[in-house]
Amino acid sequence: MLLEMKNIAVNYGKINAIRDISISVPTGKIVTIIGGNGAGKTTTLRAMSGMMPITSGEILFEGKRIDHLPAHKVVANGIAHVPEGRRVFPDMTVEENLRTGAFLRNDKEGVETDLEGVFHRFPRLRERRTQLAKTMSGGEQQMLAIGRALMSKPRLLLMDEPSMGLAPVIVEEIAQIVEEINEQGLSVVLVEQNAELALELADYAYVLETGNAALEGPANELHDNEHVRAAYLGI
Amino acid sequence: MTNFLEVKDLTMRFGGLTAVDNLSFKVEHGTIHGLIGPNGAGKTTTFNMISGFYKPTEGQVLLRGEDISGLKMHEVARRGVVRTFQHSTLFAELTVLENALVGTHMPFRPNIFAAIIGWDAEDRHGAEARAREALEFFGLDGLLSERAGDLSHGHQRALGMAVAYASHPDVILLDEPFTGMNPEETRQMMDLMERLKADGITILIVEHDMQAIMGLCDNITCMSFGKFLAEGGPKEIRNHPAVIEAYLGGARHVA
Amino acid sequence: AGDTIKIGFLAPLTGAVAAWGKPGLDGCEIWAERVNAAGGIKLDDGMHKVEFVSYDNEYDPAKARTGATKLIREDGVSFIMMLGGDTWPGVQPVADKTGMLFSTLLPSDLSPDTNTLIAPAEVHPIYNVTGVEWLAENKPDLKTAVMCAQDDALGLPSVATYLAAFEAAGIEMLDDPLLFDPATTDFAPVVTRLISKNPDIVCLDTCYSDYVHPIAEQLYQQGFKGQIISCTADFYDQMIAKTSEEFMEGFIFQFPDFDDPALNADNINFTDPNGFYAEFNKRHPGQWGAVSWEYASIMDLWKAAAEKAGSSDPDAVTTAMKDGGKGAHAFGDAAWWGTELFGIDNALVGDWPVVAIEGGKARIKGFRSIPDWYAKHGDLLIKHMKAYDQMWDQRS
Amino acid sequence: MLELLAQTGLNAVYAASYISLVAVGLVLIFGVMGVVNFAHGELFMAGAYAIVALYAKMHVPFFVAVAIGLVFVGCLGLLMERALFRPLKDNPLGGLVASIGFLMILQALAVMGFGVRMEHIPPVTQEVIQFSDKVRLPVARLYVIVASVALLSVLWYFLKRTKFGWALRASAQDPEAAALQGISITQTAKIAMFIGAGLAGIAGALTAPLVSVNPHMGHSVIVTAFIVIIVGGVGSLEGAIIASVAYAFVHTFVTTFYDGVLADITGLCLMLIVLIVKPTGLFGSADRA
Amino acid sequence: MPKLLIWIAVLVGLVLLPHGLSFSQQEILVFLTINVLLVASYRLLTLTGEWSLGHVVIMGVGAYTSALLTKRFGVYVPVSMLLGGISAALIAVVLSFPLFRMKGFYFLIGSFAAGEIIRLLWKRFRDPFGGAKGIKGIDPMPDFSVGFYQFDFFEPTSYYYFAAVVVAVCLWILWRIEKSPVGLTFHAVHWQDKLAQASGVNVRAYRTLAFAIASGFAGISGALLAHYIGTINPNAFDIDLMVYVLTWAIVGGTATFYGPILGCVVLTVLNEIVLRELGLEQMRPLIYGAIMILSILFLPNGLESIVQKITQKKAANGTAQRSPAE
Ligand SMILES: Nc1ncnc2c1ncn2[C@@H]1O[C@H](COP(=O)(O)OP(=O)(O)OP(=O)(O)O)[C@@H](O)[C@H]1O
Ligand SMILES: Nc1ncnc2c1ncn2[C@@H]1O[C@H](COP(=O)(O)OP(=O)(O)OP(=O)(O)O)[C@@H](O)[C@H]1O
Ligand SMILES: [Mg+2]
Ligand SMILES: [Mg+2]
Repeated sequence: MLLEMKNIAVNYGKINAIRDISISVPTGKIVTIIGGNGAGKTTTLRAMSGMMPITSGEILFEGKRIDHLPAHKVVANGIAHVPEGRRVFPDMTVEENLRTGAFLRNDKEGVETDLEGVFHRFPRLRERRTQLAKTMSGGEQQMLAIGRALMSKPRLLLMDEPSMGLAPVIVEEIAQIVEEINEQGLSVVLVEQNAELALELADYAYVLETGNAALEGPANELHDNEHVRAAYLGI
Repeated sequence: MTNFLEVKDLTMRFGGLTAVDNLSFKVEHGTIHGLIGPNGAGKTTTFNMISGFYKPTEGQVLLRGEDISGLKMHEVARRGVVRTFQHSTLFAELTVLENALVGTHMPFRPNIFAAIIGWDAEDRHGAEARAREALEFFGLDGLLSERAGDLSHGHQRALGMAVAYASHPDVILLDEPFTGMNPEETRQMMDLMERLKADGITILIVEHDMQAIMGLCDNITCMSFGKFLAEGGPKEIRNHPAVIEAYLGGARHVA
Repeated sequence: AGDTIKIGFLAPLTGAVAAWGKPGLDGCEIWAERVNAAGGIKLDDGMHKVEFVSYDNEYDPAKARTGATKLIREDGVSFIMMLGGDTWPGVQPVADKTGMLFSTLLPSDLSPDTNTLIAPAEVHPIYNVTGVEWLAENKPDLKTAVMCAQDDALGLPSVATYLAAFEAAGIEMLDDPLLFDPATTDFAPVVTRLISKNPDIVCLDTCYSDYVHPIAEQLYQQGFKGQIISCTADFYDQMIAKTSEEFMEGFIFQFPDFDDPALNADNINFTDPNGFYAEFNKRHPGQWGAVSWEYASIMDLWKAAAEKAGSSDPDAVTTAMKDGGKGAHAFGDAAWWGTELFGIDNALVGDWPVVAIEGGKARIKGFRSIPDWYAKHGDLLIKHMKAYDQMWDQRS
Repeated sequence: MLELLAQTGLNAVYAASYISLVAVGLVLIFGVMGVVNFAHGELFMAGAYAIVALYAKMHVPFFVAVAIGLVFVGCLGLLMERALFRPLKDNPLGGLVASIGFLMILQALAVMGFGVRMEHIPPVTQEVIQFSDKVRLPVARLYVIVASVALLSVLWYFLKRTKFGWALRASAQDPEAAALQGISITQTAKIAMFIGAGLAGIAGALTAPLVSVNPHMGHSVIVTAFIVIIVGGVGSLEGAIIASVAYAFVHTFVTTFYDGVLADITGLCLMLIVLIVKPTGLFGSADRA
Repeated sequence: MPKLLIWIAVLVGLVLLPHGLSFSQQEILVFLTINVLLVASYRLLTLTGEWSLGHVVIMGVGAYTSALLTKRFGVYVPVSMLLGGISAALIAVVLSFPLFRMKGFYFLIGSFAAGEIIRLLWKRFRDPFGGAKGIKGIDPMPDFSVGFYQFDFFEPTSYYYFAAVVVAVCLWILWRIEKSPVGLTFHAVHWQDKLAQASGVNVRAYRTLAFAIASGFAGISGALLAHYIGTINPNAFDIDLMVYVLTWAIVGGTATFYGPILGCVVLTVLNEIVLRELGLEQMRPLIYGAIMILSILFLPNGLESIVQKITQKKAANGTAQRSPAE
């Protein structure tokens, strides 16, 4: 197991955002979390990357506890997070944003190669490498946020609704990226509203409902599950 | 009525970058019109120009033949063109009802002197009735005194539209109303839009969810790199080679 | 022994103007200890101890009004000493209603509207004429001058006074007085402008020590070698340290150190100036200045009047104090004076010392009579005061 | 006349030097912490009092005293970060109020420790560089100029060329997103507060022998600093430095050729004009919809 | 009817209040009453999300206008007070042209600069403003009798009754405005000016309106002050007082109408009465600073949050956070 979350609960003030959730991410696999609005998907990811203090439970990364660590130390273990709402650095250029993603890396050449790789995947970003991030369009910022996460060369990638606001062609590109990096041995946790896409990409899936894990199982099994089909696939 | 809302030779430049380039299209009254295009094509920028948030570098926006380009946002709104925003933009600290009440600003323009001495009771009742009506329309009547910022994502999007609807608009501009919604919610929202249309409201919509666009729109304009690319009904657009090439792709994951 | 006599001290003790109040209160405490140790104040009904009741007015007229009310109506003081200035007009209605006797350090507060306000310690800025007069007599080859001042209620009347004094002495002003904002900290530009005219004399007006020091330092560093005249030179030893003994030699100002032997002369009415000075410096090292003794000197005057009247009643003390139109000023006999300038004879005016720095030490060069100067040149003073809107009837 | 211009120019360079030290510190704190540090002038004052205590009273060598002053005031900055700004990080107005409270405390402590009157500091050096009879630069002022240029250059390098600088910029723009890139935001906050406060402290320490040191000396400094960072565009270091130079020159020349009060009015009007023409200052940038 | 009973009790309390106080406390009560209006008007401005540092200078505009009108033209004092308020509002409208191009921190400092320029003008033009010394001998409110009560406006109690009635009327108007659709629009402009614009709100006009109304009431409070102490000068309206107003508002809390008023009353009583009575006169800045820090650390939502907890009633308008200064 690369990452293990055991019986996690998280509160915002008095509100229980998630109550008792356990999630395991095996090395080299893609795990997806689906669920309705406010089910707690974002909160779960935030707890994983240390952005949200947990109230109970424990989180292990490669067997080491990381739940008490501040976000920047969690990330240093090799976790990258594409946050909800993009959160690009507004007053940095596209290229600076991408380089910030490689903040903890010291291999200069590797960084240049990866930068080239991101530009290759998203030619738009190369065109606009000196444009300030805040003036980019919604979808362009989303590409930038994904590119930035890739720049840290993570072992585990957390993606919060990466397809949001992207044109269908780019959504395909994202799907391809996820598959490719997964082939290179990277593990991915994918949170998606586009459940169809998510279940197709993932190996294993969790369904959250109001702060609890309602269902879990291999992705293709859940894809055929009655309840999932009705509630999340719109079939 | 033809030439209800017309965009004519619209151009927007940011420094050396031309975000919208000589774009023209027409929106018929009482229809749902889609505006699609790859990321960064200039859709939001076009919206910003129509709604008066940006002043176009060149070109015109004609509403019933009147040039409204360059007017301030509230002036455009008072001519009946109301917009929502790409992200959930609400009065987060106000209650749901209060949000909708702000939406009734145009039909029931408050008067400060009347308000102080209490001679505006009629207007206040009218505004509240209208606000409740709009909230009910979007199924938010059970949440009147919730803080808007505490609502779930879907409810927030609905509230955003209720605020727009409360002002009796002629045209609503919707920027990606379906982001962050699951298929079920999307479908409910589509129904509401159909009802708006039945009410005689014209809708101009930007969205990347093809299921919604194709299901809703009477007419679709596709743009790319700031320029007009194609226009037509959902069928034509779905099969338009240039649109597929620039935007839809193999459409493996889109309905 | 009877009840303790309470004296009100209503001045800024905190905030930016505290330097004009706090050292005065410190001086008064020493004064009270000494008087009480000597038995107190002798009135008709016996000996009374004195005690100061202070109220921090933060240099705000509204708080001064509150403070005056408290001191009079709740604490039952017999006399109130104030710094004056901005705070006086707030207190004035209280003074008018209650008839309480008040003193101020700033005679520009005086007006015929209130006859219970006196300015017995100093007639700022009129005494500045004595320094200019002395200079003209003793260094007749100094012919030209320039001046700078902070643009506030203390600076402007002082500018008018110096202009009158220079005109009376036949010294030519090379430039209009240079006004600077009270918040100024860097004086290099001011000094550059001043000495660009190559004056014989640079006049620092009534600059506070926070300005006098950096200005003197800049004059030194920018190569000025002429005469300097200033109203005050508190901590002049530090100025010498920052410049040189040679540069400061002959610097003229108006406030002697109280260890000056000339103050032991018989005509001086301040009790034991040397001892007072030593005691103050022991308790509050580095805080001595004009304010330190002025409030205490007013108390000397008040005590004498109260003992003469045999009562601490404000009316009786006032009558005794102004008896015959004469009074005992710290620097000698003086007269109640001021109708032409203030509309009322409530300022105590007499001789004033001219002080020069010689060999690194302030020395009184002589006492000069302010009324004598005024008799000769009063019209000039009034002319310049009018030009700066400083006459009592010009104040809005 | 030429000499007068030259001397006034030198005066302006000195003014620009210490103003930019203070202003850059303020910008840095605002940028990273997101709070308006009203106590910045009092940090300047604390630097000056460090010199009073160490150099004037305890006779520590001047530059040693300056270095200690820098560290001392830097630590005051750390204290503010830990005790005030960190607990109030979601509450910028709260931070502002807390900094006002801190200002009052620092002033009161100075009064309690040193009295209300001005302090005296023996001159560090009385040497003067003479360019001509009327054009002179006191070496004590040269120290300030040199220190300012040196410190700001080092800071410039630090911010633009090192990872720390990168981290500061990132956490100024979005602290949470910065944490996700592996940047410790408490670390950057501490560094920013230390440097920002330290710069104010060293400006106070270096200029202490040249100005009147009193508990209220911070007031005029912070007013100037506010004007400068607004003209430059809040959050912009370049802007702060350029605006400091512009303000110092305008103020100095108007003082010398007209008068000091007019110079203040000119400075304020200049600022309003810049803001009317460009409401985000010279180097500030507007946000997108 | 318990609500009516409460209001009657409050009224009786306010009428009896000065009789339980010492003379100097009565004086403080007068200034407190005036400051309550000042801080309540400040809150109206903050409703639209802008924090100004020029508010007390605007108050000064009202004070100067009213003082000059009575002194120069013999205008009847209550009329000149009203005119003082109106002129403060007009000045605010003029200032709004440059200032409302700015937002957030820029507005904060821009308003400070505008205020400083006005103050420098007062100092610079000795005629008619009296320069740095300001104006003194301002006509007091003329005494009069209402049959059962003889007003002698030198007496703090009399002036307190007068000021309290004026302030109460002003507060009532401010309250009515806040609770009206106009007030709601102010809130809306604060939280999302873009969306408000899209709803047809002329944001610029509303911000100006709030600024003008707030300034008008500040002007009235200035006039009330001027005709009581009889003197005003530029220093009385400097940043120090502004900082107090700001801290009253924030320490009190700005989510409710009464929050800033509560802050003003509590902090004034602490600073002017409690600390002085305790003999800590010269320590006040130190203690006051500490109180400010502690209250903001431990009551981040202001003193009003205590009241809210006690009454267990959520205030009508968003209880939670205060506005960020952006
Ligand atoms: N900052 C916050 N303060 C208070 N409550 C919050 C906050 N953020 C989220 N919540 C609450 O926590 C719960 C879980 O929210 P979360 O954002 O994790 O849901 P989600 O599954 O990501 O939903 P979505 O699909 O809308 O993104 C919701 O009930 C939400 O209202
Ligand atoms: N203020 C600006 N300065 C410079 N470039 C800008 C600015 N605003 C927008 N752009 C650029 O203009 C182009 C059009 O942007 P716009 O936001 O209109 O795209 P969009 O079609 O809405 O895209 P998306 O679907 O991703 O939201 C983008 O490439 C964007 O980077
Ligand atoms: Mg989410
Ligand atoms: Mg867009």
